[in-house]
Amino acid sequence: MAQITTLKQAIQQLVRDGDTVALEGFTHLIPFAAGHEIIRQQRRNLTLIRMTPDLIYDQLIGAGCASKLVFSWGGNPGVGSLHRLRDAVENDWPTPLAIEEHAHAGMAAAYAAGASHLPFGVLRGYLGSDLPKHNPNVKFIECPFTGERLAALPAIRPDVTVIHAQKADRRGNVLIWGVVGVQKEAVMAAKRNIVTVEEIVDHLDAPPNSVVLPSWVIGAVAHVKGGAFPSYAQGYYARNNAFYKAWDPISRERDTFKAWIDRHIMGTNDFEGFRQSLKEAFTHA
Amino acid sequence: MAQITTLKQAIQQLVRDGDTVALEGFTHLIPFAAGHEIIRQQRRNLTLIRMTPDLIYDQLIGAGCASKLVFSWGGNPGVGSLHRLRDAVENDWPTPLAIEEHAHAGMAAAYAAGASHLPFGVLRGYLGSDLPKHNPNVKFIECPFTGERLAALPAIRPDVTVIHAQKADRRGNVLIWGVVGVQKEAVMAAKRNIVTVEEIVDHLDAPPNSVVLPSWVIGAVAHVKGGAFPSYAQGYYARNNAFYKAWDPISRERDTFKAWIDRHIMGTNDFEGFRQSLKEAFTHA
Amino acid sequence: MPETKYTADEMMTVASARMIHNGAVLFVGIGLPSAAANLARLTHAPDTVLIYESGTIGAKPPVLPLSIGDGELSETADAVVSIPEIFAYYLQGGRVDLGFLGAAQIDRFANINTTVIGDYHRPSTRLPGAGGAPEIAASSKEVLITLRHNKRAFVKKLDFVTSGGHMEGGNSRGQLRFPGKGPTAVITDLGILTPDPDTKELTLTSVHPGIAPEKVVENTGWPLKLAANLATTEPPSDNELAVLRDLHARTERAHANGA
Amino acid sequence: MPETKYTADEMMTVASARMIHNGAVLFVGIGLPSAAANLARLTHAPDTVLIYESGTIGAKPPVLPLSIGDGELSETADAVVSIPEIFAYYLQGGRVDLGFLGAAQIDRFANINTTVIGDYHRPSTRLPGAGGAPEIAASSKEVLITLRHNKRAFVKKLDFVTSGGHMEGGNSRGQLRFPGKGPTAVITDLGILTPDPDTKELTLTSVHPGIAPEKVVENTGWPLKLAANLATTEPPSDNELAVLRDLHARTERAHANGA
Repeated sequence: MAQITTLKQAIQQLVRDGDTVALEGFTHLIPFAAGHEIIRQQRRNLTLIRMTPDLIYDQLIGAGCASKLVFSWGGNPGVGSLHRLRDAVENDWPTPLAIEEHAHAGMAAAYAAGASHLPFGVLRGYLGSDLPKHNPNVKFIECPFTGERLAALPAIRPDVTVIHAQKADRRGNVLIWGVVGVQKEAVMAAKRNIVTVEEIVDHLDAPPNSVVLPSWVIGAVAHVKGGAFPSYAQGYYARNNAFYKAWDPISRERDTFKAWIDRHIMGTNDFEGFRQSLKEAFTHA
Repeated sequence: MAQITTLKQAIQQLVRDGDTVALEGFTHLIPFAAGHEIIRQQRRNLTLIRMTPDLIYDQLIGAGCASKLVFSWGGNPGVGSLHRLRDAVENDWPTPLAIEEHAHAGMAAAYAAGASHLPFGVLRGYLGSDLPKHNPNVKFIECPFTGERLAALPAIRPDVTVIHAQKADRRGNVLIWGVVGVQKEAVMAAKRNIVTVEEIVDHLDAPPNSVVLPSWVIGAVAHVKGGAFPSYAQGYYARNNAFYKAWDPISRERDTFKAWIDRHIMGTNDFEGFRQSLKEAFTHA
Repeated sequence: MPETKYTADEMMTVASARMIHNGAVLFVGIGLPSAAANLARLTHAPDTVLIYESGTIGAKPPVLPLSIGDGELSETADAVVSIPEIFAYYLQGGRVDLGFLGAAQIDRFANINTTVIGDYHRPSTRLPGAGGAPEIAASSKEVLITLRHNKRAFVKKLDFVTSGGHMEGGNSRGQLRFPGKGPTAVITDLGILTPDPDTKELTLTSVHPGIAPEKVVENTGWPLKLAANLATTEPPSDNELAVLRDLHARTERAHANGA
Repeated sequence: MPETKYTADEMMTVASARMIHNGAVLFVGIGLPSAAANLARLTHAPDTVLIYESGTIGAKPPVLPLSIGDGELSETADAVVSIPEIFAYYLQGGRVDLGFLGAAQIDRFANINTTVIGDYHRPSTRLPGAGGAPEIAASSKEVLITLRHNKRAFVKKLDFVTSGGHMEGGNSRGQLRFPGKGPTAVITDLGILTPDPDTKELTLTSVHPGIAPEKVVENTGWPLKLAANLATTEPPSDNELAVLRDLHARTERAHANGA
């Protein structure tokens, strides 16, 4: 049964040093507020899983939270590289970062296997690719009926999955709509989970067959309005493309990055404070 | 791209003698009208696939359309046995019927594999059951990572899948809601498919993330109002439980069954005629 | 205290319902299990989550469904998912506390048969088959089974093992690596049987009021063991009976709709 | 006929768009492929079905998305499905006519690299990685690739094969049992290359107006073969240019929204 709590408490209770953590949201509903809170609480040695480690993981990696990254596409979408990710991989700054690299289809199958509590996922994948040469977690098996060779990956089973959703009701049932990515699978695959939401309502009013995660599969629900900024929440606010572009110069050098993190994340108490601090910086710029 | 046509034409063009045919719909949206049209057009030697072969398959089997049945639960829900199915299996009447028997979880995994164009599906299933002793299509494989023994089934890939849905738009996009069962998978797994619908509308007005089958994965769409009777179509009409109960005495003996089929299906031109004929029988009873 | 009249089926349903703790996530079969689950939901266990294999999660049907996917289930559910998802993400996903099954035959280790009586190829009675039962029996954390008690049902050897209970007894279920711990109670119209903690053999632990233990033994196809501290089941309370009868009456009215 | 001015990127986008036949089901990568696919949709191929890996099917974005899952895609799509479903049921399901990819490096058999330049563990340039590309390249019925033409991109040997094209050439792709037939054209800012029917080696079959074949050879890291009947690409029409520029202008305005 979902506990309705604050984001601070949820991260305190459910995310531990050394955990394998998945923050999912495929360009839409990226749980930025939760990522910031993990930085604020200075979690260390995390294995971070995410299909598309964009700004949120650049921030976590640059802030020294992670020792390993499992991913299938790493970039600032439409803008360029993730400089903090590259600095960690190439120069061990601020700490060394191991990587395990996949293709999207492989991670999707591995998440679905995790949600199904199967030990592995199967796909017709990685054909002709060099990825399996560098990733011992991609094996090949034979179909017991046709003999066809198929890729197999261990199921992804994070210690904690964190997502952002549009709505929860007061019992903790969660509704997501629009681009739903791999969020349902990531939640169902995890041992523990946290959902931040745009709003908590009396009744979900979910349309038939929409993506509803029932209260009793949810660990903690925290109300964080705007918690997916600068990504978007369909029906609430659009993607802030300007922030994605602004991230490139902020993150390019260690000192500008550190100054930004110190001022806007470590120097604030919560996501509301972060948004306020960002607005002030913009006004006084 | 879906062709919008009549049910008669769709069955004529897309269902052939000897085909492997799946008529799906899990208690909800069972494509009865399409089943009747297959009987009317006297298809023979079909391999019928269906998780829950209830009245619709009792009718097809009794009418002599089938030579094999693949299923996981065969009964008249809440009422009792399927007498025509039993007569075919036990007494070869009107023709011998081979059976391949599964559990629901196995057929669900095999349909999902079919939709994914994988050669096999995997599940933690059939544990401790005698079913695999009688079904060579259940094999056991080992997880390449953990060594766990898991069940594997060949993907279900019907020649034709037939379903009934609530709505299509004029381009042939299809919307289903409520209990959606395994219909999406059955359609995506099949080489050809037919969808009968309650209504054809200008715009689907589908809620976000609802079950929409895009026009270009659909073969034929036919407008058959009430085409799921005596099962139900959520938002249109309720299940006709009385008909399910009435089926038991009709189907118990060969002669009453034959008389019913001759009068109400072979003696009518289409589903509208069937409904009319049934109403007359009821009025004059 | 005035004696309340009730039927053996009512006693069985009430005794079954009482096994369900509030808040449990139930994967429910149609028929007696569904009646018991809904009785529990309408009495002592209002927060019970009912899952039917049609993909309806958190169904709160106003009447008992005749089939496993009736409109009453999807219209009152918290979520409705596809069949592949209900089996993969929910049942196999280890999220079901209690699987609740009926059966045609059961053996002393609570293995059940819903497939055939007699030879598989030339059965004397062909039953509906497995449905969701083998995986409900395997993957639910615990399993309840309810069926009427007689020698045709409680047999020494099953004609067909559809769904595994405690297999050959002892640790044989564990050795096969079933995810769930298996049947924890069998509720009949005569009493309640529970597996011995070590041998896993079904033992009569409670008889319903007015039922002699000998009658249960006579109706069991193997030499049934009786618990040392054999209890007598509490009879249905007035409230349990009233709610159950009301549910059945509503159901009958709803299902009488004509062609 | 008055000469219309256009850029090399515009020529590349227009030439790419023309490769898309009306009604084709496209699995589209972000960037140039997305621009070309939308240009096709807004000109000669209005019934083209655009699928983005975010699960948006039949997207009709009014502006070019900056990311692969922008709101413009889901709000205009015929259907929005989960990531596991778009990859399993649609792409692996064999339902995609045309995969449309960009690349950082390409070799003579149209294998592509979007992972690293240099050594995998100590790369000189770390690229974003695979994303959906390996399976788009494997499972789409045909594959189009578009990238700018220079010697750093058109290399003799890839530093890393992210996505398989025609592998070692000849029938080597077929032997590996790729479901789709692989790249059928590579569209650059200088011309169009297509695989030789037998050897599968990329051959220059068309140069864009004003581009000397020698210039294409010079910008290719292997001895590029020229087709005997080397064509010159039709320049962008006024309409193609107008629609493309209008699309880019709308996109720029939409993406300028502030913090």
